[in-house]
Amino acid sequence: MAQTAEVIHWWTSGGESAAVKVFADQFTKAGGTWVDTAIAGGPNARTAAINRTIGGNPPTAMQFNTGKQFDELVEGGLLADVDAVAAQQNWKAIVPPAILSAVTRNGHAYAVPINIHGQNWFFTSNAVMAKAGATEPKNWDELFVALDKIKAAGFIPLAFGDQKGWERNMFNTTLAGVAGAEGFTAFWGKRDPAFVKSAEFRKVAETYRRFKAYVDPGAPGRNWNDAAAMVIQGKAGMHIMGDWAKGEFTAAGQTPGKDYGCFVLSNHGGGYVMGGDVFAFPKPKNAEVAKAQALLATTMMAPDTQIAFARKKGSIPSRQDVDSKSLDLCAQKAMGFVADKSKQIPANELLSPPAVTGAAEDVISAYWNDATMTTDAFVAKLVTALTQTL
Amino acid sequence: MAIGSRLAAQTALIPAMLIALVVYCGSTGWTIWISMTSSRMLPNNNFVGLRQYEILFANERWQVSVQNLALFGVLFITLALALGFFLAVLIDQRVRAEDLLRSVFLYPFSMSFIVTGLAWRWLLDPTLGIAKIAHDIGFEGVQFDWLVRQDRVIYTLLAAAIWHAAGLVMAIMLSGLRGIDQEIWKATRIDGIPAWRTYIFVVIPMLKGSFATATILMATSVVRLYDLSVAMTNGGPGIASEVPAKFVMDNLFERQNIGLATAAATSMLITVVAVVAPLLYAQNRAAARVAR
Amino acid sequence: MRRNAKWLSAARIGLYAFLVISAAFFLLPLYVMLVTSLKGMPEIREGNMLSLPHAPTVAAWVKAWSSACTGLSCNGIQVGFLNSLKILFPSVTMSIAVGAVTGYALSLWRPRGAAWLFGILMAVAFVPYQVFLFPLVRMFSYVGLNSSLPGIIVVHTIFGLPTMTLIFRNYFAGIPLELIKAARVDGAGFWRIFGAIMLPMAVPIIVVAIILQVTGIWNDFIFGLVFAGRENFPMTVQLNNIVNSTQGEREYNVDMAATILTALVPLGVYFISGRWFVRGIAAGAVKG
Amino acid sequence: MTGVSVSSLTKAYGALRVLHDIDLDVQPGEFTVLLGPSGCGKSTLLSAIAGLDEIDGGTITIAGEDVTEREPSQRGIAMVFQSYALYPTMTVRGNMSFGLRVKRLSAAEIASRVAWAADLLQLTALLERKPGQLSGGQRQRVAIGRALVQRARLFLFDEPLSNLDAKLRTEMRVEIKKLHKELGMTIVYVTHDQIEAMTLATRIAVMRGGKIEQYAAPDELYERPATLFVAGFVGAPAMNFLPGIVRAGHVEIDSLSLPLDRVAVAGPVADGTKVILGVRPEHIGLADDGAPGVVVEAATDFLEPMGADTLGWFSVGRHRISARLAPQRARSVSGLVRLALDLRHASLFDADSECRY
Repeated sequence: MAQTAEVIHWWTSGGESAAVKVFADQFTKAGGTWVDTAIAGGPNARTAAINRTIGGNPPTAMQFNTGKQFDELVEGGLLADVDAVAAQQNWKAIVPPAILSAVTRNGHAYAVPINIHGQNWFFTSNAVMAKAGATEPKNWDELFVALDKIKAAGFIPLAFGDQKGWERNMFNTTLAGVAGAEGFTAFWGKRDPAFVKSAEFRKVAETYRRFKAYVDPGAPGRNWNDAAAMVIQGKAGMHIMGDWAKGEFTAAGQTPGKDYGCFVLSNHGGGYVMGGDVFAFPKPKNAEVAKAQALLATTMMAPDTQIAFARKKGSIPSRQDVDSKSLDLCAQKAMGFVADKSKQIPANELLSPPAVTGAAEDVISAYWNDATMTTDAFVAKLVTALTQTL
Repeated sequence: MAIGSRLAAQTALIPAMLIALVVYCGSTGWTIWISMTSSRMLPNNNFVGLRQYEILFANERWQVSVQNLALFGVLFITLALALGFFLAVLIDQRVRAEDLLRSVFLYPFSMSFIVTGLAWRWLLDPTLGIAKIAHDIGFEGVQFDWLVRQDRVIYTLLAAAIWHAAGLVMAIMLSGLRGIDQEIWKATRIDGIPAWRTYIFVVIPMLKGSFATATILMATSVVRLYDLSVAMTNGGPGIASEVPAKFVMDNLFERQNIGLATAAATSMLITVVAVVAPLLYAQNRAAARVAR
Repeated sequence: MRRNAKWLSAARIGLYAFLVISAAFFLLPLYVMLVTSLKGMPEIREGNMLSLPHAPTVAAWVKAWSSACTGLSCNGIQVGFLNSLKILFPSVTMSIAVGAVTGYALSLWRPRGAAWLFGILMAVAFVPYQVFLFPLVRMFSYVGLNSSLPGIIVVHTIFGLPTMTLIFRNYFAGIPLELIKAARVDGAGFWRIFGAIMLPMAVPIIVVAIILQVTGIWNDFIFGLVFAGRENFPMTVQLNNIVNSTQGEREYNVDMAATILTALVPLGVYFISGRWFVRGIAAGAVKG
Repeated sequence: MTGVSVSSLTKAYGALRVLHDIDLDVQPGEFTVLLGPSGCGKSTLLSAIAGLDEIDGGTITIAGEDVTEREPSQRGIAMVFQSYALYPTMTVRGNMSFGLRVKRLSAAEIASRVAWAADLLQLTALLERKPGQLSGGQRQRVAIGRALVQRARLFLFDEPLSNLDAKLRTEMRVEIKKLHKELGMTIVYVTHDQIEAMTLATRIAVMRGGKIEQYAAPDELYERPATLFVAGFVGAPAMNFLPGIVRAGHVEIDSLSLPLDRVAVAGPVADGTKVILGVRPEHIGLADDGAPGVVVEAATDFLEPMGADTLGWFSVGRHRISARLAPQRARSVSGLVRLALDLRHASLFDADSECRY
């Protein structure tokens, strides 16, 4: 009797589907039956999965972003732990601590961290950079020099899909780059009013706003992939996005290093903002389901699955003990960041619950879009947003 | 009244009563309770009094949402009524291809905004849409960037919303116009009253019921306004086109903050009841007077 | 209305000009969707959304219908089409049936609690559905209705109730009370009067109800997602999967084709029955 | 053949009492008309008899059976409504047979009853039409047909003719009267039209403010109205009322003094009683032409020719009275005239109780 696993996830696009197919195929090979429930849009998929779990009809496994999205499911006793698999595969040794702790509550692992996404990548069009006479910047001052050159050459300096989530991502990129890991965790993790009021943070805010001058008027509401396409087509010079954007470049037949560049920019060395995806397992109703869950977890974390998945998805494996030679140039860079604890920063999903992230996001968005909002006002509103959520 | 039929009438109401009491009232009660707890993703019973409401009303996005809804609601209902009525009047002038025109005006109502939002966003996009076409055919000076301007974006939602609803208003008005006694027209012609005056001073008062229906239908869609904002602007730029229902939805699901979400929902509910209840009461009084 | 011939011609031209411009405004989004769906992706990237396709192709339509991927299954939105139909027919029937009976009972009989019930229904008509979503999930789990076809049918009935009751109540309120009295003297009871006399008279408003419910239920996404269960996901869930992928490439021609395909049913209903809609909607109107 | 009797019937809408303790006894085969101005409770009384309105007290008996608690359809009644209340989606045949189908009569029985009624009412050619395709008079006949096929014990008519034009109304009146004569059924008929009441009824119940003021045959009602209200409501043109005071066997009306012994009163009337003297226009004539009665002086105000006769309006002191005159004679009437009031036909009412002496 094959073990059947219904998996809810939000990977519906071409590249994503190819990635999830890796899981499905490996699971089938291991003797299971994969039942696919794909629902586009993270919130949609999570809503459906959480509602079903609460409603007593849970899927076998459900996707979350690495971080705090499933905190309360754990508190509510609705999730099964995966300690057995973690122990057997010795996650402690092979998964970066930040990622491991993001799936661990009270000493138990409650989700399978299947991959790591870098969120603060800069992607550049080599052609545009060359035409503008710009080089890959080494720090944030050089960045604006490069952007100015691109602008002067008549290109759109920064391709931006101006939606709330990406505004926050650009803010996070600035925060990580300008204030470093310490500032980033002070902001999202401790939510420390003193830091938000500090001169250092004001510099972050003002730097963030500088980007506005390099964005074209069509940005608001644009989808991020259309923004990436502007770099691919040589209309724009740079794009700030997570490593999943590589999928767009690959789909357009471009190779990293040759056609486009990728770098992470921090004034504090490394500064790689790490998030990712996990699968959590609702408490099984019977032993059959429990077995399927164990098999699913084991399969997802198997070394060859990890590599194959990461290649399709554009992420890197969460296991550090796999052979990463087959990954692309950007992923190789990423593996370097992840290997060095001093170069990584946990993504804000790992540090703050969605309620806080959302409240702060509104303020960040307002600051970006409202040129009349002073930095003082921004700071004041941020303090409220970060500290006032019950 | 006959016992048997009275019993049957009472029985017939059981499903509706059940739905009203269990689902509507039950959910509402639950919502109000949760709004006074610190619930985030899952409901808890950690009572916090009116803290969520304090946070809610201090929240800039909520304030903007409410303002947007008020401005949008008033303009939307007024303009859609005006355009719908005007279209109905024009179509009522024995035009050719009446069936076709009516269908053209009505079809948007059959489409959801999730479906048409993208097309609207493209049309209004300052670098792709109407603005680009104007530039391409030589009108370089044309600036049409309302979609990306914080102070104008709400009007682009308005345009799409009117596009969606004006046909329905037209249909309601048209059927109202068709129901008007032809002798009224004869009378006004004998009195030498110009047509436009007749419409304003005679016809519109006669179509009171049609206007009321259209207004109620649109008012319900205003309060529920969600899809349009999500599909066209996702509340942006910034928080300039946020609406209350979207605030509730975002906090309910994406933000896992149901305490705040239910506080917002309760605020909306109280507002609605505060407006609807007196109207219903007045209507009931009027009905009772007519009854005998 | 017939007017004097003198000013007729100039006014007529203005009238038609306004109607034609309005029609263009109303058709514009549909036109954009249509031409985009017939273009290839390279042509779409060129960015003139109003231009006719250079080399029209229905490839996007074929893909949207039969091979676009939503997750691991690459069967297009055709699967959802059948699911949507499966949800549509019983949901429309149930919601109209309950609404009609409730409206009938409220308008022509005076059962206990009628005023309260009507007040609650009116208020609920203004409340965003989303508010009820979460508690409903919990309630449904108690009675085992989650993730099932009956579950989604009940949900559509619940949320169709206010509007359906309102229009039927208004319609039946316009029917002379003497008709009911005559039927009672004839010996007909509550249900017989409803079936033999009221329903046949209610055809215009039933058409309106059908149009409203078909549109609403067919376009529903969130209820289908939460309550229908994965075997019964309606077409809109798959449309969302195709159109709203957050990460990864987007094929706008396929998006648009899928969108139009999904909209065909309600569009068809409107184009076919628009005339009756106009006739019936007045009957459900609030009496001024 | 059957009668209906109503006793101590009361009905209220909230605090508003619309029927006060009504007693009414209709004999089998009788054509009773409930007559009164709008709002007098006559339709409510009919509804109560039909069982369409709940009552708050009292009993209703039809053919000796107490039907107070019964459904309308269990009372053995048929009813014709003011708006005809035809089922618009059914054909004429469907309308007439609906009640029979509800009662599960055999198809043959239904067909034969419908054919009989259609023949009686000349509806045979229209049986397959819908009400929308019929004229007002035809619809009225269908409504009556629908009642007839019930073979009911009691027929109730609720202002059945008020939606017809004058000519049709007269025609239908004749037809209903004919039907009653031929079929001999018991009828309770509501109208506010006193001519309809006078021509159709075997007995008329005049209602006012939820009470029956008088229940009597038309002649009796006309000649000996029991109350001031009945006197004023029945008869067109209306009865003349002259308020006065009784003194020494005379009714003193301003400067006039009319002998009381000429007036038919049941008993003695005490001196000083405030009364109202009622005289119908046809009982006032021109004394110079030899009309009988007490003579008074009057000034001619104006004349209203009505075809068969002319109504003359005169001032007597502060009061205006009307007299029915022969048209030829009326033409020469002007200025001061001498009117003869035939007090033998006059009625005397108490001014306070408004009751007849």
